[in-house]
Amino acid sequence: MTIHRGRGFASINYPIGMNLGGDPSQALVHSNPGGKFMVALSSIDLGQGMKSVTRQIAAETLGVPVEDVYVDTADSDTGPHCMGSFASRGTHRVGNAVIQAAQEARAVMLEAAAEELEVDPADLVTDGKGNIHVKGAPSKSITTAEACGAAQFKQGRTVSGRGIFLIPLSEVDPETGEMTPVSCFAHAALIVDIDVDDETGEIDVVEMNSAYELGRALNPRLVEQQLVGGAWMGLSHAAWETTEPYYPERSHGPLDFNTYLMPGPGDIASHHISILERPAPDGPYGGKGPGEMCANPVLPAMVNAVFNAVGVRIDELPITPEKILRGIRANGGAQPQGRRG
Amino acid sequence: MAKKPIQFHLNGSEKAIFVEEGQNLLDVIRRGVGDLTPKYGCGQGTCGTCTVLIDGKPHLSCLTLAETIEGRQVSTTGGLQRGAELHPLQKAFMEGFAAQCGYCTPGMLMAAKALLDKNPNPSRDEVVEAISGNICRCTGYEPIINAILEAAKAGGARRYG
Amino acid sequence: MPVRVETYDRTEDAARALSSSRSARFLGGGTLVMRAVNAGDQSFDTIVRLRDPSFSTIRSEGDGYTVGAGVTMAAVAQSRDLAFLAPVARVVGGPAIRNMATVGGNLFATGNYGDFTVALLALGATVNLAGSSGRGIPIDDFLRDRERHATSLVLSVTVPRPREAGAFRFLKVSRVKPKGVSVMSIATYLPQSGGRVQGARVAYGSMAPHPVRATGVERALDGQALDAAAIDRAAAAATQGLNPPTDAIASGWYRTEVAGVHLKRLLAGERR
Amino acid sequence: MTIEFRKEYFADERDDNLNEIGKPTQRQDALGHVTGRSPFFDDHLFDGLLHIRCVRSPHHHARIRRIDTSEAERMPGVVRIITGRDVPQNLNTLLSLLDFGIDDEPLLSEKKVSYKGEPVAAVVAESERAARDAVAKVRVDWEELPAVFDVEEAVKPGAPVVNDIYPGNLFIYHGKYDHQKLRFGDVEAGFRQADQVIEGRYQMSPIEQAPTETCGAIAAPETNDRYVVYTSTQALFFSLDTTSKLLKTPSNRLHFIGGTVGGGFGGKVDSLHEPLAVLGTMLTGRPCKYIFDREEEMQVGAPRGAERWYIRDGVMNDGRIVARKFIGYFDSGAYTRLSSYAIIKGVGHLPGPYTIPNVYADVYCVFTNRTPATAMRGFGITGVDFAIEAHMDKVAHAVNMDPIELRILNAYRDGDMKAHRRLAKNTALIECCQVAAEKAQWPISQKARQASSLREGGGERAKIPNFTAIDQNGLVTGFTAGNYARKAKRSEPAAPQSLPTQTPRHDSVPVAPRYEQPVRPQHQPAASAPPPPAPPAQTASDARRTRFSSISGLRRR
Repeated sequence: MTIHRGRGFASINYPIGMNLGGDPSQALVHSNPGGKFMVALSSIDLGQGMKSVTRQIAAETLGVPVEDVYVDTADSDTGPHCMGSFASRGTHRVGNAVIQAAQEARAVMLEAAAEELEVDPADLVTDGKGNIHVKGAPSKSITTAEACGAAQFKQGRTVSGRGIFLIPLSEVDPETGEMTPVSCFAHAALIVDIDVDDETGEIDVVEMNSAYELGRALNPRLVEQQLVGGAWMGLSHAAWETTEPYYPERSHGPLDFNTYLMPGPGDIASHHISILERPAPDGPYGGKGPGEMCANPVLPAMVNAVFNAVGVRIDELPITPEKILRGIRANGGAQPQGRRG
Repeated sequence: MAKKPIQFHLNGSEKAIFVEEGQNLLDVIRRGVGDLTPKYGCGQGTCGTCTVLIDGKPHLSCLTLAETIEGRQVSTTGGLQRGAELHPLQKAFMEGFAAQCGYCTPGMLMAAKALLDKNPNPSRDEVVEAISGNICRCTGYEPIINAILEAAKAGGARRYG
Repeated sequence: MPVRVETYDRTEDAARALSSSRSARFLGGGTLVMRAVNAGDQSFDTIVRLRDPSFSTIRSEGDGYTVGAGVTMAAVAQSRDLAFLAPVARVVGGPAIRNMATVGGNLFATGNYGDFTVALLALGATVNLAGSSGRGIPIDDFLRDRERHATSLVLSVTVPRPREAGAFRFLKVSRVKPKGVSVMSIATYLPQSGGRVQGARVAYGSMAPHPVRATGVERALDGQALDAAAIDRAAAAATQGLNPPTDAIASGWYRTEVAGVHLKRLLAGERR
Repeated sequence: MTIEFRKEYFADERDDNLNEIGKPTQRQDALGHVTGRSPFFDDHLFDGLLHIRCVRSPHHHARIRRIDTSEAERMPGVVRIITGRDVPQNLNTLLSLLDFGIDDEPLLSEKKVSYKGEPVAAVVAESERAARDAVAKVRVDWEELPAVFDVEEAVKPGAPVVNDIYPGNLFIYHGKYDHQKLRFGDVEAGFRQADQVIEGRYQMSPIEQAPTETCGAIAAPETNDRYVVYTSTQALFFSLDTTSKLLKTPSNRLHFIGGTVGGGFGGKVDSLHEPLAVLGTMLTGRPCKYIFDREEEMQVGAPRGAERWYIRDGVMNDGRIVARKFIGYFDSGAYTRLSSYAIIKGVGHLPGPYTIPNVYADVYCVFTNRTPATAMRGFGITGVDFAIEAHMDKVAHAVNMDPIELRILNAYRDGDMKAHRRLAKNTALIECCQVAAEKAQWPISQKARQASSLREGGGERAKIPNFTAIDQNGLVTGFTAGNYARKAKRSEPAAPQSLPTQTPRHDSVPVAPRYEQPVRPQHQPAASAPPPPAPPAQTASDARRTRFSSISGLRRR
C-alpha cells in the first residue's frame, strides 16, 4: 500500500445575481413613533442570513443602531415583490433595495428632526447610536426616537421609504451571445491537499487553503458561515454526491442520507481561509454575494489534486474510489506528478 | 382508526394523549402535544433532525412507535432552557454561529446534550461521534463541533433541562 | 391499510401472533419496521410487540453468551461480557440508532446494513427461535433462509466466546466518517492452535444479498501460520465464489477489486 | 480552521469605518434557531389538516391509457382524488412569468409521463398513512415507451421524443436556434495559430440539493375568500404567481407566508407544492399539506442537472491561451424548469475568468427521460467551472507550466473585454491566486507574485475582435421569440406557431415546430487570423484617483 499526497489548484470567478427579467427586488421600511424600524421584504432566509444582512444594511443607511431595526421576511401581504433567494442575488439585489428604502425613510426622519431643531435637514447627521445632531455641533441634537415621534404625532409625516433594485433587462444576441449577464463578480482560488490510497482508490482530504474575494464582507461571521459550509459542499460535490451513481443510467439512485453520500463530521479537513474585499461599485456597501461561489473551486481543485497525487485524470464527477482505481490500473500503476510547495 | 391513550413526561411535564396505531413519536410530539422543536427530515432514521432524548438517551423520534414511550421521560429542545436562561449549548451555538438555516439545530442540540450529560469533557473525536447521526447541509459541521466543545468548556450543562 | 399494533407480555403469544399472519412484522428497535411504516409499506398491516424483559438481556452461558434479540447495539457496546463485539456495535449507525437498533433486527437487515450480523456469522453464532425447544439454528442456515424465518420470532442469539483475544477481528469500510453504510464489512475469526489457524471463519457484509462466508479465504488460511504468504493467498482468494452486488455505494467490480486489499490489511493488522 | 481578513488588499477602495457594516453582528434568527422556535412552514398547526400524496409513474417514459381511481376513492380517510382534469391551467413553464420559454410541464400529467416519479394523480386524505394507502390503490394503465437518458443520444435523429413541445429534445433559444451561441473572434483561426491544441471532455453529476427540511406547503382557507399558504419556497412570488397561473386565481386571493426555510440550495424554487396544496384546499374546503418525503426529495425533487462539456483550447508554448471552444450539453431532464436560463447565465460566464481573444460556445439544453433539473447553488456555473479548471490543469501540464502561474498569466484584469462583449471591472482573480499560493506555501515566480488585476489590462485587451465568425448552425423554424431575442424579433411572446399541447401524438411526427436537420458545430473558414492576445504590458498603469462616497462607503475610481 502506498499513500500518495497530491495538491490541486483551481481559481474561479462568480457572477452575482443574474439579469433574469431585470432581476428586481423591493423593500419597504418604516418606523414606529418610538423610532424603531421595520423592514418588510418578501425575500427568503434559507439560512444564508438574509434577515441579518439586510438588517445591518438598513441600520447603516438609516443611521440607527442595529437593535433599532428588525426585518420581516416573506409575507406576500406586507412584503413587496422579490424574485427570490437564488443566484447569490439576495445580498446584492435586496441589499440595494433596502438601501434605497432606508434612504427615503432616513430623509423623512431628518426632515422631522430638522423641523424640531429648527435647522436645515442638510446640516444634520446621525451618530449611529440613536441621535441626530447638527454637523459639527453635537450638542444641538435630538434622538431618532424623538424625531420619529414628532413626525408621527406632531408633523403628520410617515417615516417610511420604498426601494427597488432593477437592472435594465439584458437582451441576448442569438448570433454572438452578447449580453449584460450580471453586474459584478466574486473571485476565489483554492488549494487542496489530499492523500490517495493507490490500492483502494480512497481519498483523504488533508487540508485546504483558500482566498476568497467577495466584495465587502458586510458581516464577517455570516461570510465565514458561507465559506466554511460552502467549501464542505464543494468537497461533497467533488467526491461524494450524486443522485445517479451510474449516470446516465438511472439505476441505484439513492433514496436517503445513508446512500446519498456526503462527507461526515469525521471527513472534514482543516480549511484556512483568507478573505479579500474589493467592494463592488454597484453592491450594497460594496458587498457581492459569497453564498454560491464558495463551493465551486473545490470541485476542480480536487480532481487536479488526484492527478498530482497519482497521475489519474478524473473528468467525470463525482470522484469515486472506483474511478481512481480504474485510472491507476489503466496507467499501469500510480504516477505521482511531484510535490508542489 | 383505533386510538390508544398514553402518558409520558415531556420535558418534565406530564402529558396524557391519544395516539393513533402506528403513529411515530415525532408526530405525537409535534401535532399531538404541540412541541414543534423536533423536526421531520426523513422519516427513515438517516438525518437526525428528529432526535429526542428518551430517559436521557438519544433516540430518533420518527422511528419510535409512539405507544412505546408510555411512562418514560422524553426531552426535546423545547425543554433545554432553564426559564429564560439558555442552555450552555444554546449559548455556544449562538456565539459560534453554528446554525444557518436552523433546521438541524434542535436535533444537533439533543445529540450534543446526550453527550455532555454523560461526558462533560469530551474530546473532539467524541463530539464528532456524538453528532455522526445528524446531517447538517449548511455549516460543514466545523462550527457545530467547535460550539459543542465550547459549551463543554463553559461547563454546567448538567444543571439544565 | 391502517396499521394495527399488538402488544404481548409473553413470548409465546407474540410468536403465535407473528406466525399466524403473513402481514405481521415484529417490532424490535423500530429502525426497520417504523421506517417501513412511515413509508407506507403495503406488505404488512400488523406490528407485533413484546414486553418481556428477558428479551433484552445478555447472559453468560457455558462457553458463550446468549444475547436477547431485543438487546440494542448500545447495550452490546457497553457490555463487559461482549467487549469483543463492542467495536462492531459501535460502527452501526450513530448514537441514536445504536440506542434503538437491536441484535434481532440486525439479522434481518438488507442491502448495506447488517454489519453486526457479519460478526455473528464469523463467530459461528446460533439463532434461537421461539418454539424451537432450545435448539438454535446455525446462523449460516438462518441467513440462507432468512425470508422463510420472517414469520418466526427470534428470541436470542448465542455467541461462542472467542477462544483467544485477538482471534476475532472486524473491519467496516465506509465512504463516510465516522458513520456511514458499508462498502463492505469483514469479520474474521481465526483461532490458532500450535501457531496455525484452526477452524477459520471469515464473513463479509455487503458482498452478497445477505452476510456470507468467504469460504475461499477460510480454505486458504486453515492449517496455515498467519504469515505474509498465507495472508497473500487469502487475499487472492478473497472473492472466490462471490459475485458482489452493485448499489448506490459501490459497484460489484469495485467490491471485487478491493475486498482482498481490505482483508489483507485486516489480517496484517495494518490500519489506515 | 482559520479565517483571516486581508484588509491590505484594495484598502483604498473601501471605507472600513462604518457603524454596522462589517461588524460581526449576531444573526437576527439565531435565538429562534437554537431554541427550535424559528417558524418553518410545517410549524403551523391546523385543525382538520388533510394530507396530499401523489401517484407517481414507475416508468421513465410511458403513455397513460387510463387512470382508475375508483378503488382508491373508497379507501377509508380519502377525501378527494385530484387528476390533471382538475387543474384549471395544467401546463406551465416556470420562467413563463418572465416570458422565457414555452409552457411544457403539467402539474399532474394526463397523457404521458416522461420521467420516473412524474405525478399523475394526487390523493387528499385525512392522514398521511391513508393517503399513502390510497395511492397504492390507484390503478394506472401504462403503455411503456422507449426512453433516452444520454444527452448526446437524445439529440440524434430518431431519438424518442421526451417533451412534445420540443420535438427535437432541445430547448429553442430566441425562437431561432436549438442552442445558445457565444461567438467572439475566430476560434478556428486561433487553433491554427496555436502551438498546441488541448482537448477535454468533462461530465458533471446530477446533484440533489438535499436541504434537511424537505420541500412542502400547507394551504388553508382564509377569511375574505382567500387562501393562506405556508411554504418552504425560496422565491415567494415565483410560487405565488405560478399558483395564480395554474389555478387561474387572481394573485390577491393568495396570501403566501414563508421566509424561514430549512435550507434550499436551489431546490425550493420549482413551486410544485403550493399549487397542489391550494388546489386541494379549493376542492375540499379544508387545510391541505403537501410535502415531499425524503425519498421523493432525493429522486423526484429536481436536482442540479448534469452537464457535459467539451473544451478545446489553442495554446501558445508560453502558456497564453489564444482560442477556447466549448460544446456544452445541459441535461434538463423531462422538462425545462430553469435549465434554459442556466445556460444563458453559463454562456455569459464563458470562458471563465480569463482573457482569451477567440471564444466559441454552443450550449444545448437537452431533454431526457429523467427527473427535471432545476437550480442549485452555483446555478449555471459550478459545472462549467469544474470543466474549465480541470482543463486549465491539463493545459498547464501540456505546456509544462506551474498551474497557478498559468492562471495568473491568462487572468482577466480590469478593463479587459470579455467574450460577452462587456468590459471587465472590479476583478481580483490574480490576488486570490497569489494569496492562496502564499498560504499553502506553493512557490510561484516573482513575475506571478507581482502581477495585479489593476494593471496591464485594457488597451489592446479591451478591443472586440475585428472579425467574429458567425454561423446559422442549429437554425430551427416554427418558433417565435420571447424577451431574450428582442434583437432578433420584437413582436409576440414566445410560443410555437401552433401549440401541440392538447393532443400530443407521440406516434406521428409533430406537425408544427419543424427543425432543420440538426447541424453539429462545423469549422467556419476565417477571413484572417486575429492577433494573439496582447501580453501584459511591462509598464505600470497610471495612478488612479479615488473618490469617497459616504452612503455607499466606497471609494470610487
